[in-house]
Amino acid sequence: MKSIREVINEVLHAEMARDEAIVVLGEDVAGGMTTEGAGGFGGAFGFYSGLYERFGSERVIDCPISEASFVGAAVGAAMTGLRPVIDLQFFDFMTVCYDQLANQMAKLRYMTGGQFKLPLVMISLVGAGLRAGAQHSQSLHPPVVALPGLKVVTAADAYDAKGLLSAAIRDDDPVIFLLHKTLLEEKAEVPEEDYQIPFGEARFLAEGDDVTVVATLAMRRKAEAACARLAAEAGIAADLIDPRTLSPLDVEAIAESVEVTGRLLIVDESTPCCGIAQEIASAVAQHCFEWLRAPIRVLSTPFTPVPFSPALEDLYLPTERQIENSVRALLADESASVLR
Amino acid sequence: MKSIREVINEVLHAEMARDEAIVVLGEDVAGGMTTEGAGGFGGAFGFYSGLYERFGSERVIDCPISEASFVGAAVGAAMTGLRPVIDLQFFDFMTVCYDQLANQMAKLRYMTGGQFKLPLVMISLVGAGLRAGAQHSQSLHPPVVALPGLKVVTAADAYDAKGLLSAAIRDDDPVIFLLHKTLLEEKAEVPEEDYQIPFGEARFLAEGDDVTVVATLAMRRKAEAACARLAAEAGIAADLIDPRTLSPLDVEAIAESVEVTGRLLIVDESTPCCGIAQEIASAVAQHCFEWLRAPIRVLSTPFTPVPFSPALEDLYLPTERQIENSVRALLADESASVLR
Amino acid sequence: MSLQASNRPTESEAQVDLLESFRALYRIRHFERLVKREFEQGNIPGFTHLYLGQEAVAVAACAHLDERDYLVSNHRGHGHALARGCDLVAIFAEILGRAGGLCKGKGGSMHLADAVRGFLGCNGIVGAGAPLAVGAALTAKRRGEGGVSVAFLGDGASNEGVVFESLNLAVVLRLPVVFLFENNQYGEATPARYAVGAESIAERAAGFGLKATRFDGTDYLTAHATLGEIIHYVRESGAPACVEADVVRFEGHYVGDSQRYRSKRDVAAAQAERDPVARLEQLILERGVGEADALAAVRAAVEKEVEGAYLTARRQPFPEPAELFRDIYATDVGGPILPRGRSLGQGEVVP
Amino acid sequence: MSLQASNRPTESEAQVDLLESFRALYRIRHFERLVKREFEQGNIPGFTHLYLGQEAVAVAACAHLDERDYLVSNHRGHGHALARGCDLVAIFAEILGRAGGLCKGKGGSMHLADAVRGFLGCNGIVGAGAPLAVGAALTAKRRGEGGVSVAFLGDGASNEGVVFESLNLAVVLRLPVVFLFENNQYGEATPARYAVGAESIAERAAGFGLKATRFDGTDYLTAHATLGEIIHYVRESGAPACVEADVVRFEGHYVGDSQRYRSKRDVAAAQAERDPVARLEQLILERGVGEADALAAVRAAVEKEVEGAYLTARRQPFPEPAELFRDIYATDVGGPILPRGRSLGQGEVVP
Ligand SMILES: Cc1ncc(C[n+]2csc(CCOP(=O)(O)OP(=O)(O)O)c2C)c(N)n1
Ligand SMILES: Cc1ncc(C[n+]2csc(CCOP(=O)(O)OP(=O)(O)O)c2C)c(N)n1
Ligand SMILES: [Mg+2]
Ligand SMILES: [Mg+2]
Repeated sequence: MKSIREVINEVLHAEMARDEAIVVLGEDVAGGMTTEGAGGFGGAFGFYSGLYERFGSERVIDCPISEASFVGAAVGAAMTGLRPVIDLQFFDFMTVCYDQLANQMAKLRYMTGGQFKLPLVMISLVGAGLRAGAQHSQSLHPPVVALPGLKVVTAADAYDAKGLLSAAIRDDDPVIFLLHKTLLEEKAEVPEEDYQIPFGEARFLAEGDDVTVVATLAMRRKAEAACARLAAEAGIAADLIDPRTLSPLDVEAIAESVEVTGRLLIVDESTPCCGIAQEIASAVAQHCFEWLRAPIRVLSTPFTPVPFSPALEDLYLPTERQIENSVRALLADESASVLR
Repeated sequence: MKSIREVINEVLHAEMARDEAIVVLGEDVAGGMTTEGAGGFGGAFGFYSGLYERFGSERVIDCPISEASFVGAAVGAAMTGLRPVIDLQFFDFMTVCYDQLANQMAKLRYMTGGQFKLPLVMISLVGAGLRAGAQHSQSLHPPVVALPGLKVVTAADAYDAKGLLSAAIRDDDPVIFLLHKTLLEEKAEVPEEDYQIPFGEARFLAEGDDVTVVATLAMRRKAEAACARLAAEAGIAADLIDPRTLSPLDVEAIAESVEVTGRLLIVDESTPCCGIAQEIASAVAQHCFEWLRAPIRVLSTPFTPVPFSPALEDLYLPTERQIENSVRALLADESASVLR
Repeated sequence: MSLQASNRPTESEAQVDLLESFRALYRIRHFERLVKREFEQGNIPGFTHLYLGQEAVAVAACAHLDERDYLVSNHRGHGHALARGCDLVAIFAEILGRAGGLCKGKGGSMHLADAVRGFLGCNGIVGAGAPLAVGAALTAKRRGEGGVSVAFLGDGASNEGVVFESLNLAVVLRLPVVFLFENNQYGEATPARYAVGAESIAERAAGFGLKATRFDGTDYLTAHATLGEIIHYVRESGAPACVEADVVRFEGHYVGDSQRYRSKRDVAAAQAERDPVARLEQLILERGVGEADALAAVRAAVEKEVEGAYLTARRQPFPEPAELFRDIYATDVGGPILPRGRSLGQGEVVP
Repeated sequence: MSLQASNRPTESEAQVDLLESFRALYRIRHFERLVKREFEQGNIPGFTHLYLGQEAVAVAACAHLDERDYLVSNHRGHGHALARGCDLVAIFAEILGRAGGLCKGKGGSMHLADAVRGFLGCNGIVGAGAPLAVGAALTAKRRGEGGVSVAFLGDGASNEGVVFESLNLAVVLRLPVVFLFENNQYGEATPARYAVGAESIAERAAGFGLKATRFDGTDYLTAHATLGEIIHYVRESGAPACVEADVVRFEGHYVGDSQRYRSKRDVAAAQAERDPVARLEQLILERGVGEADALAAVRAAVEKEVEGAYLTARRQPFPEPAELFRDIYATDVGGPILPRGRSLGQGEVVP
């Protein structure tokens, strides 16, 4: 059993040993530069532990707090032959380097007619639940999922984290690799050997004909618990789908499930306007309409910033109980479709 | 008959004369500072013509090319009693100041428990069609529509532009005011007197029971032409709805229309992932499912950056003909719903 | 544009009430110690960054500010809020997420704010406060009452693009803003001497065309005099300035940071030699301004005040559920307006 | 860190082939005149920014660069691409949006790029190229072959946060990058002397800890010598540097700009006195390097070459429709993978 944090670190060690072109750029990925304690930090979440000691300052590069510059530098380095891994601590900080993501990283290949490839990975954390306040708790990935040219990956357990990060690092396109800050210590069974999980292939965590539930990251973990209870207590069998990669997004897998179940619940923590749930709901409403037997349901955070107070943050986040209730309500919706 | 460009300028003159607290911040909103030609530019699109001469450098403030700083300064000024109008030339540049939009402007009221109000307006241009290339042609507004705390307004003709900008300037919340770069010279009948268009009230450009078409900005103008032709040539009567404000978004009006028509086409130029069309489609799929008689249709730009070549940009943008065809196809979809 | 190494107080030291200054420093000291203790015991939620070691800077700066002035703080802002005179109970309540907090519990440790005191708020985004301070200075200038605006920034923040932009914008528009860099030698785990490529933050800022000064921020009188001079200059001239205060971050970056990147020896030495509270205490004794028991009395009073405020704050209720949906907009609403009161995916919670 | 006013060429001028340099300058001159003419006649789509008046800078810089080196350009990049030796027909074809363009017509005037020449591209976002150049310098450093990276930036760009950040990052990481600011006195309609609060761009950069120099960019020999010195320094030391070239923007910001903010007199005076092409011509005549008819021959040859290339480019086809969907990703796809080949709202166009 290994935690997400552990496998991230392991994959980085293995990939950097395998490929000399990989460099790490970010704040405090070593830590203590110029002091005797150099390397004593390994990134804000320990992902980079031991890399500085092993690969040195030429490849594990602490940068000043100036995200736009080092994200841009990673883009320039990728265009010229390196394979940078960027650490962006909290994805709330994508706001200070969004130009380098949106107008540079995502477009430079296209604008240059395919002359450059940009093999790089940005690792960052999203999500609420740690009482980190409005500026450190967001799930701000829709604005990057929206960008053609980027790939966006999420991993909700150590198995996915290992296979997806390894694939991301070997991919020749820019990949935004997102983890949820409440899941870093969650442990899972992980194969010892190397493996890559291909992008664009959703994972079925449970299979069932009654209802389709789609969720990523922390919401997937809650949905797993909720679906297990629904199965045990009410005999309700759900297809529980984690798309894992949001770009490419495996709508096809969701559609196949909806064809059987006729009912879709999307549980999501990103903004409830122009977010991931809206993207999926829209795709299904366009392409799977004839299979739907009830209105699509979205269970998401409300349209508010993330509040700090534990009392409010607990209300803000969808709960296992709400997921259960939403599934039950969705099944009760049969009437609606009969009416037509 | 007045153009959008003209009414924007008129509203700014009138509002600045009315309220001393209004200041304008941006690049070249005066132009030629320190030279004898000071004031000789009036903004990249002429919106600010004559304001410098009339209100002086204390209120019409040219800023260095450093958007994050002057957008942030506008936020700080709004928190302390001024009512800034910010010019952001092209909304593609929101990427360099997204932090000030997302983490500051949108959240400071909430994070401080309502202690501050932020009366400010950002004026900017979106959209393709001028062969301006991938970095000057985007419709990057979904990432701000997604943010609770901001209001987002679009105006597709001079009538809306006048009433909405006046309302935006008088509003006590931060408003992102978006125009389409291909429509600035379009003329419309505009009342001489002052008026404000309330936010959250969609406008019906045409009324009809056959189909609901939703579109903003340049797509609304194309949809107007397409719907007129469909009515004249095929007797197809559409509800053509321009929500005008994207936040607040008048889903209610769209729902009322869909209740009658049972058919929805959304035409949109913003990114086709996590965009405006997806937001609307998702809302309708959740809340109006029982009224839908055919799959929702979305006609949008493809999932590619905006290409420069005229040949490709013309393919990139939805056309009037495609809107017509989509409406016809949507009406032909009757079968799908009968099948269920 | 001048870069002076101003280590000598120029202002008459007699004007400074040393015992009251000590009270202010010690209030921050004890507040932060308490926060540390309670955080470690799991009684305070979230992330928190302590101001221990930097107390003299905030107190000295605020000694020269009045109700015309604005302050913008950063993630390490407890000391700034306390020095500005924000209500002790309300600060604690905010850090605890209670209804009576400065921000109704919605902000937390990283987002204290107090509109009536011109305290525009702490900020969780490094450097993002700099332009806010520039904007407040624009308001102050237009108001014409001599107000100034102060941005508290770290050494790490000095490398953020928006901070550089703000320096330039303030010079170009000639606005009365003080960029006050508290150089506590680290940005998280990264030494300033590594991350600031220039000779110093102040020297780099001087190149932008601001008056810039560097001083020892662990010596209260020096801090008081230097900041007095700079704030006076900005108030009178209307032009911006930069000050760099050399201080030591006594603790880890946040409570819980194991600091493997930092030598324990150096930290201990700094705490012994560059403790602003101890230095001020010693000065008071040396100058005979107060006896040891006067100091003890101040300490006791402050401790009582702080502990009492904390207990009061802890008794406060959490915000009621409807608060989740309040304070997003000043007027009406944003987001989707759904048909007939349907709600936006938030499950059982209804506005 | 030193700030020199380097107006005297130090390198042996004999090394410079003046006639060939003139050819390179004049190629840009004629290219831009043609673009202006054709744009005004509606034959070139989009927005375009001319390099007229700045020709000497690009040519002088590229004279010192080789195939190990990288260049990053901005929105005013025709001259940079030409000086770097990109194919004339392919540049024209790109500006015309044709299939044979440098970027298959997908980039346009603001986005010329040429991977095989290490030309990482023009950029429509002011300042955004600076960190790209830093990244390319990182690659060059790791490769260890003495390569350097040059970022062409404007005076206006010098105020963007990401540019400041890049200066600092390059110093901290000690990377071989040259920040070459072409100060053409204006950013759109705003004079640099208004928008740059500092004494000069070079002086401000020097404060960051870079070697920084300013020179007259309308004098080819000065440009050649200064840039030679700086590029040599960066190549040898591996450290970054900044150069500020004083030039004059002969035309409006973009073709079509009425320039009401700028005195016609000043422009005329500048064109008379500070025309890099005319100055080089005069120098050639004065030194007897070439006669008037040698110059005329060069001009005629260049004009023929440029006009011919334009005509060739104009005969090229536009890209085929499928190009819309190509070159987004290097491997497989992104975005929604829809069931059974349904397409993503793009109407009749199918990939
Ligand atoms: C834009 C951004 N980048 C990174 C962070 C993470 N972070 C929080 S505090 C901090 C260090 C700040 O250092 P400094 O400015 O010196 O302030 P100090 O913590 O020393 O008071 C960092 C990197 C952040 N909050 N915002
Ligand atoms: C981030 C950003 N802000 C604003 C613009 C609009 N813009 C394009 S060029 C330009 C002026 C740039 O001035 P300078 O850097 O001096 O270059 P020059 O045009 O003089 O060559 C501006 C403001 C932009 N493209 N990108
Ligand atoms: Mg610090
Ligand atoms: Mg310029």
